[in-house]
Amino acid sequence: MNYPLIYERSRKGRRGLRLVKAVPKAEDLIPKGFLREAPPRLPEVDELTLVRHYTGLSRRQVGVDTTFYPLGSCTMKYNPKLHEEAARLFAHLHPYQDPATVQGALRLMWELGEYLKALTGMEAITLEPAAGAHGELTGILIIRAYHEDRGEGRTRRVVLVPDSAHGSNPATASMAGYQVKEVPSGPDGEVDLEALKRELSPYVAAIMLTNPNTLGLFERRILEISRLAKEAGVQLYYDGANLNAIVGWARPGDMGFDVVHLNLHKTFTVPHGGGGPGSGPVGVKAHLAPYLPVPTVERGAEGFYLSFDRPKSIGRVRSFHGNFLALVRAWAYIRTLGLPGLKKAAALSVLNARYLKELLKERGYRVPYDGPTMHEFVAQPPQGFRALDIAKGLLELGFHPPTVYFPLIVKEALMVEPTETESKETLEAFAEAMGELLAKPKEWLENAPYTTPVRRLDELRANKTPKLTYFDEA
Amino acid sequence: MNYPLIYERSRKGRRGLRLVKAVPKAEDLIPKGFLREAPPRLPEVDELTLVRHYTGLSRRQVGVDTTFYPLGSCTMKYNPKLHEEAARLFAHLHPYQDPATVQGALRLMWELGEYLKALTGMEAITLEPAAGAHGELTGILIIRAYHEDRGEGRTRRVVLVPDSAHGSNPATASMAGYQVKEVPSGPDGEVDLEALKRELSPYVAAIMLTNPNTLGLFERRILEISRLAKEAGVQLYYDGANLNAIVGWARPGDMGFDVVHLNLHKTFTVPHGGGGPGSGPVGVKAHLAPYLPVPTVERGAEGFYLSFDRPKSIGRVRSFHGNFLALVRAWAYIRTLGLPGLKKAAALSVLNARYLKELLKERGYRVPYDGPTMHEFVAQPPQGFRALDIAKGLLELGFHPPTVYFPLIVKEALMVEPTETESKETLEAFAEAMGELLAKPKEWLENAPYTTPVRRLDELRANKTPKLTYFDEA
Amino acid sequence: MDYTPHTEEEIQAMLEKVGVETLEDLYAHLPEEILNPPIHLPDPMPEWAVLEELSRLAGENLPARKAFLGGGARFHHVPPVVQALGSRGEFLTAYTPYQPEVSQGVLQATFEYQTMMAELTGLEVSNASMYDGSTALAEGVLLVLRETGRMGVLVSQGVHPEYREVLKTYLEAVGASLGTIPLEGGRTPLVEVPEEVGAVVAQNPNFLGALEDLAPLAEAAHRAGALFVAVVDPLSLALLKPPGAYGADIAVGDGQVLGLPLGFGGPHFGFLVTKKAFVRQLPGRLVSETVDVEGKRGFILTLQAREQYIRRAKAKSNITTNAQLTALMGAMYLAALGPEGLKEVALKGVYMAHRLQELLLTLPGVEAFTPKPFFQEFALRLPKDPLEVRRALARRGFHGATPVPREYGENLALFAATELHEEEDLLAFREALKEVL
Amino acid sequence: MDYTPHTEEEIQAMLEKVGVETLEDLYAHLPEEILNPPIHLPDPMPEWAVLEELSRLAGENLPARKAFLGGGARFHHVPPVVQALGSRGEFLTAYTPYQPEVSQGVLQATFEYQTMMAELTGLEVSNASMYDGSTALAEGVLLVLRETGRMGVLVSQGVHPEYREVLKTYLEAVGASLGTIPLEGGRTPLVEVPEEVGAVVAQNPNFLGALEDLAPLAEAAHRAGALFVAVVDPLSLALLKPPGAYGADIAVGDGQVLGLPLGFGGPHFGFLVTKKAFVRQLPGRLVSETVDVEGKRGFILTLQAREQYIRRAKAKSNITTNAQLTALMGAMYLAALGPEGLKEVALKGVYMAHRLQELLLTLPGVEAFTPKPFFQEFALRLPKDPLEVRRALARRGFHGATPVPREYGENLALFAATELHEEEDLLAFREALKEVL
Repeated sequence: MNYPLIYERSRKGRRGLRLVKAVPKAEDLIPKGFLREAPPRLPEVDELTLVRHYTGLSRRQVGVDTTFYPLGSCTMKYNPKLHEEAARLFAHLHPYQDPATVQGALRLMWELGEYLKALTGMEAITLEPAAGAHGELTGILIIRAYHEDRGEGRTRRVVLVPDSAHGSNPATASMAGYQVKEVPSGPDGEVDLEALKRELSPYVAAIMLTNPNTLGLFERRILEISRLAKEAGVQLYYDGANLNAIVGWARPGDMGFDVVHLNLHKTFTVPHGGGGPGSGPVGVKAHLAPYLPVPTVERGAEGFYLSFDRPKSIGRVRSFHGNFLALVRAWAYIRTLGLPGLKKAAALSVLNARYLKELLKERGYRVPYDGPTMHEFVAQPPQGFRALDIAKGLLELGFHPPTVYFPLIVKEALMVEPTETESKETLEAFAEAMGELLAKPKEWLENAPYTTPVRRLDELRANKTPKLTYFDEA
Repeated sequence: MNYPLIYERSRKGRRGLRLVKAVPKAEDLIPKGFLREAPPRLPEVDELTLVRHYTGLSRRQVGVDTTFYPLGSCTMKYNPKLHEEAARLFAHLHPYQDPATVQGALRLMWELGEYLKALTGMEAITLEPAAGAHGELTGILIIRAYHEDRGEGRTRRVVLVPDSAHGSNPATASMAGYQVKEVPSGPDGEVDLEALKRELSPYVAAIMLTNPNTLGLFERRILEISRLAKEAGVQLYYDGANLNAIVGWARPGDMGFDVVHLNLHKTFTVPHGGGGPGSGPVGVKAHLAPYLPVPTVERGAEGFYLSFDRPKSIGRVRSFHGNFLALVRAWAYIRTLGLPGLKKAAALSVLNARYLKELLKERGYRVPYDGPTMHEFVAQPPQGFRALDIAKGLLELGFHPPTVYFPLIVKEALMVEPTETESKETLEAFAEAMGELLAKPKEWLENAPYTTPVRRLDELRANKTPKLTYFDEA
Repeated sequence: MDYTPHTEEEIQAMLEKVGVETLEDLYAHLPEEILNPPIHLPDPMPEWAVLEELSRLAGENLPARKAFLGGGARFHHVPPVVQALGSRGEFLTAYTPYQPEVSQGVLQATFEYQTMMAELTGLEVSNASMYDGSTALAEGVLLVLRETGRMGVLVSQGVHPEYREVLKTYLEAVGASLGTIPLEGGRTPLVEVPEEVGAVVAQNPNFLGALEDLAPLAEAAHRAGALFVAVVDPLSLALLKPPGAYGADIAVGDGQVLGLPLGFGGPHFGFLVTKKAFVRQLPGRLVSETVDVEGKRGFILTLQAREQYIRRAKAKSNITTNAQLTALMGAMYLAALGPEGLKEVALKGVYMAHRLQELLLTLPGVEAFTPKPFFQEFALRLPKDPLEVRRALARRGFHGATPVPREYGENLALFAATELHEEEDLLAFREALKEVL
Repeated sequence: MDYTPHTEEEIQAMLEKVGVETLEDLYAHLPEEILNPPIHLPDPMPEWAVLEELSRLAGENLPARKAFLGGGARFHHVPPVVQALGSRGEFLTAYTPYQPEVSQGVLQATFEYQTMMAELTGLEVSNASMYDGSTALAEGVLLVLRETGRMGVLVSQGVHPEYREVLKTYLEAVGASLGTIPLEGGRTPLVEVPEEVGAVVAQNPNFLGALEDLAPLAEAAHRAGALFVAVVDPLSLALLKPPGAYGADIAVGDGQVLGLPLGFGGPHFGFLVTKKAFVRQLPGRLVSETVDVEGKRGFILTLQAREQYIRRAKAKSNITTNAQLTALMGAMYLAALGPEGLKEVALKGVYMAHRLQELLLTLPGVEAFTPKPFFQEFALRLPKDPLEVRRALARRGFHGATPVPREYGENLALFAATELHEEEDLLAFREALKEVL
């Protein structure tokens, strides 16, 4: 039986929330020409129906709260319930209140900025970007402004990204008007240094790296890379998606990176919310500080304030002051753990991934770049098995699968990131399930899952004749 | 696969919440003789495991938020989410704070008392009782104190209850030291007036009635009953479980009742919480006010205060001041609806029940006392069907069943109370399902349900060899 | 706003089906004299206005986050994780789990609760909860009277005075007699237990906070053929000898200290734990493990013949609604902390309470009353009326000095400290108290 | 407290399995120079202390419950039912629904969201959300530039100045040019659209609150071969002609007014709705209905070839994380109110805003600036610097007078009223404003 759409639960004339007692007439207030002719077709449901609908939908959904969710590069760690209560404390502040009435909120932002600078080894920061990719764009625009300011804007038109990079890296470079060039990975899974050298030139604006990279490998030659970049006048960009592996242990700033974006919804426990909202602060070295977006939070004699005084700024990247309630959560996380807690969390995220890697190898999975992997690793099923079928089989066994088919340089990739908040026995149960799948009949695997709310969906149909709204004729 | 117990998820030495940084040593503070030798065997889990465990358990549970739940005499109506936020506003008040620092809380209690008095037609009230049955005990003890005060305590030793009464009525009378006598129902399902007259005597302390009664029928001769009671010096007790049918339309006080208890978790939307906590205020007529339990909330020149000045009081029935956070919810409900809303809600609870009764009759169910039923009615399946099987079959079809095998005067009883917050189409879908069940093969019915988290359980085994804790050897 | 889904058309169609014309007609058979009484209630309000008014009322209170108030309820941390899990809609809006196939959530959580309470108290069987500590005590004593067939009860003055008042109310109802053992030096003395006494009751830590060695009293009770009922603070049992270990046949108490919001006194939950031998006298709900038709483990309400809806006048109690949800939240709290975490919370409070006493005793005119060792609260004799002191403290933004009833002595007040207090909090409080004395 | 479950023994066993001795060894291959840098952070705290510190910080703010502030975010009721449903753990802690079999909750809710946004705007296809209104605008304009192949953009000064700033940042990145249409009399005048312009952008109600008839401008845009982008207030669309009806090819805006907490500016959500013809240029996620292998209806992410994780450098945008949860809460809000409820909320605010203007215009030196009719906010010219006025009002416990950038004129400030205001609130505010002017 199909789970009903809220529109299918709707009944003409039914009312839910009523927030207004005496309703003024539209015609008395607004000339008819401005008014819509027919009301929007919104659902008409009572409050109990609303509650049942969304409660039921949530019961057709898994999350970290229900299930092990080892998505590579997504850092699906536990989101403390404390943080939800923390965010509620700041729910009712307007972005345009008098700054004297939001000193607590501004102080929190300022303090968080200081913590993040300390953890990344950066010298200035913006909390404005709303997500990782938004931070990437901000960071690359800062680099662009820097080159332009130095008169190299017209020559430096290329951004280098490794072939193992997140898709958002090349997409960001494109959005910032750059040409993207891929740098191949070496046989050890790290950036091919010789290839990189060949690409470095006065035409290159930036190199975007994730470290550890998407194979879970720390770029051991990072200091040489950053030296080469510096010599070539190239800015080094750090994609913070994988910071969880090293937070507290090593800092992008010390590695020679000029710009860092952070995903507060990965490393710093802001819940993913089914795909957002997140928060993507960007830290920079001092030479890039003049180009940060406005406003920034500053501390002055009269307290904290939003500063717009940054003449070389790239401008605004978002309205208001960023995803503030996400910042509250990250602040709470850092203050709860402190440096020792953050370092322990990072180390255990690595230990969990290494341990799970061993367990999977014992069960017949291959790890093509089997170096000293950190918080994640990329495995392959044995010959003859498809990553997709493994994923769907896992669903049937009650686990959320790893990221599949990424990074692109590994065929049938299963990119596994267990995170530090998972227990040893959860990893073992997962490995057990992964092993079990290899013993299943081929047909069983190809048709899994069986008992999920829906089974394999017709993706082709959705692509060829997408039906994108209830009223859409498809 | 069994859903794991929290004890089965426990690992020696694992830690969840840590609330203390520097832990003092027990031996330095407390002599060894007072200390326990072995720690209590509590679960040892991390916070994520805790969250997964209870989130998973909640997904093995239905509630009004997920499912139509037409339990007769339980009034399973929608519990507004507003009320949860309302209760949070008062979370951190200590019962022994200086009264000057809890004027808002005391005012809320006082106002709620006024509203409930207005709605029941009573003249004094206590908000102390923690549940309906607790209110019953309080009410009957008040009656007892009244008779004792008048020198009739020794003679009036009997409490009359109709044979259709809730089990808590006779149980309460017993707890209050009374002998219980049942009064039969007449052929119309209402109290048999002649039988009642026969029982009325100087030995009777009280009559406990639910009106409408558990057959959903309003006792039309209530004014005569109350007149007879008054003449016989007998106090009339109103069990408020079914007040939802008439709230705003008619008042127990006007019917001649001397004592009323209310179930705030039925009529006034306090959530049932899987069986509690609730709240059971008791209203009385003026002649019984001297016997109310202490403390009561009073309004004085200096504000609101808790009064202990009631020399003839039955004493305390609970520590502190009752289930205050339940009172907040009831206050919010009454203020949201006002009198018109309450009356509309009551009338629609009756309309829903009447409508559903017609639908079930059309589908072959019998209604033995088919008078002008109100918010609930009692049906029977056709000959040859067991109420239990109907209930279990409903579970399979996604509905919570009605109350079964109650009231005792109807065989194979299905006591249905849909409440006013259910929609017409929900009632229709339920009736459809009820009809469908009668067409199922006998074997299907006797073995239902099939796809619930567990199927029919071995109750006999639980009774013969109960296993009441994880460590219990059963 | 009345939360009803009906449209006007639906109401008309339904009225037609049931054969009446208007909603009023549904009440036509009620006596005319009582129909549509004049009732005065405030006008309905949209929900934002309700919240606004409630916020106004809440603003008339001074919440007592870091309070030093004691007396059977204390300020402890209320973990957001427990609040979040406990407010899941399925737990919040379920009824008593009479249909176990779709109620395994509440049933299993209750089974786990029963296990934890049995472990904490060192006894065997816990029911699914009572309203609060006071009614748990009353029901526990009634259980003993049923079991022993005696009608006398002896209760230590160390038991919370409100609990004793509630006990008195319940005992008068069944005609049982209640005697009191006065405290001596802040502790319960060993007394002779007369033959007619069925239940002997004491509290540990007692109302004044003092730890008691109740083994001799329990033994005396048993020698006289009586049973021994201990009133306990469940948090203290992370640390202290459980009542089962010093001879208690029944342990009762209040769960507020297990991470529940104070809520101006409720709802919390009461617990009642006893020995397997008495299970058939136990009031209230009980959950047992069992199996389903496929052999799968499941949980179900059991021994229901004890209960009112089956046994009616012969039931063990009239209790039906209990404190299920708050009890489950107590169990969540216990699971969140575990044995070590709970012990740490207990210890920190003990430490801070002793330190607080030390600090307050430096104030002129303040005298110790509760003997050491105590748990997380203690009584002091103040040089002034505690009611005045409490008010004067509140004016300075501090909550402390719970007035102790006169029966214990003049000018006594309780002070508490918990895991939420640090040295600087104690010092600030001492300064405030100094100013008001 | 670090939320890790590992016991010491487990860590040892795991280290052994992976072949290293200590946790430090896991980092042994990192360059020594960068390992273990000195980092100064405050000491860890138990969660109650974190909450206490946050409460202290929250206490340094003056929440603005009944504020009169405008400027693209307003005080509206935040329904508890939406908050409760939106914070269900499954919605909160899920990732992007890449595994549809176990993500039907988020996917179906998104499909419903897409439907509601299409209905509100009178357009056909909504993506699953953008970060906020400003980035939705920027992405909407980039879509147009891709579609038209032109590099010129013309934007009305009536568009929120911060949105225009963000647009500028995004357009500079791709080398597009941005021209502005200055307001005339508080409204956007009809202008010629030059040939190189691909996108014409205007806002309705505009930044000053005024309603605009944008049909002529849209027509002018279309005549010039450009597309028309409307920035809209979604709440206003309960009442006002939808952008699809006056020729908009794209509608964008911010969802805060749909019952989301202000949260000092975020997270809210941005929406981006367009015609089916442009769907393959649409940035961000899209959900389509489809069927599973058994023919059962299901929902799935579709047309993913537009997105960065498939298309990389050729993607339509780099967006990945969006504002899924807040967008779903916006949809819940729309469903909770329905068309009538939403219209009532819109109307009440319109009424109160006009009444507020009327009242404030009685104050000496205060002049009207926004022409009538406006929606729920309007600008006034004050006799004083609005920054000072805002501060003086705050000192009296009122929040109002959002300063308007100088480009619109001197001493202008925005004032708003919504469903949360009643006559007495307006009167009290007028008194306060009178005092400070």
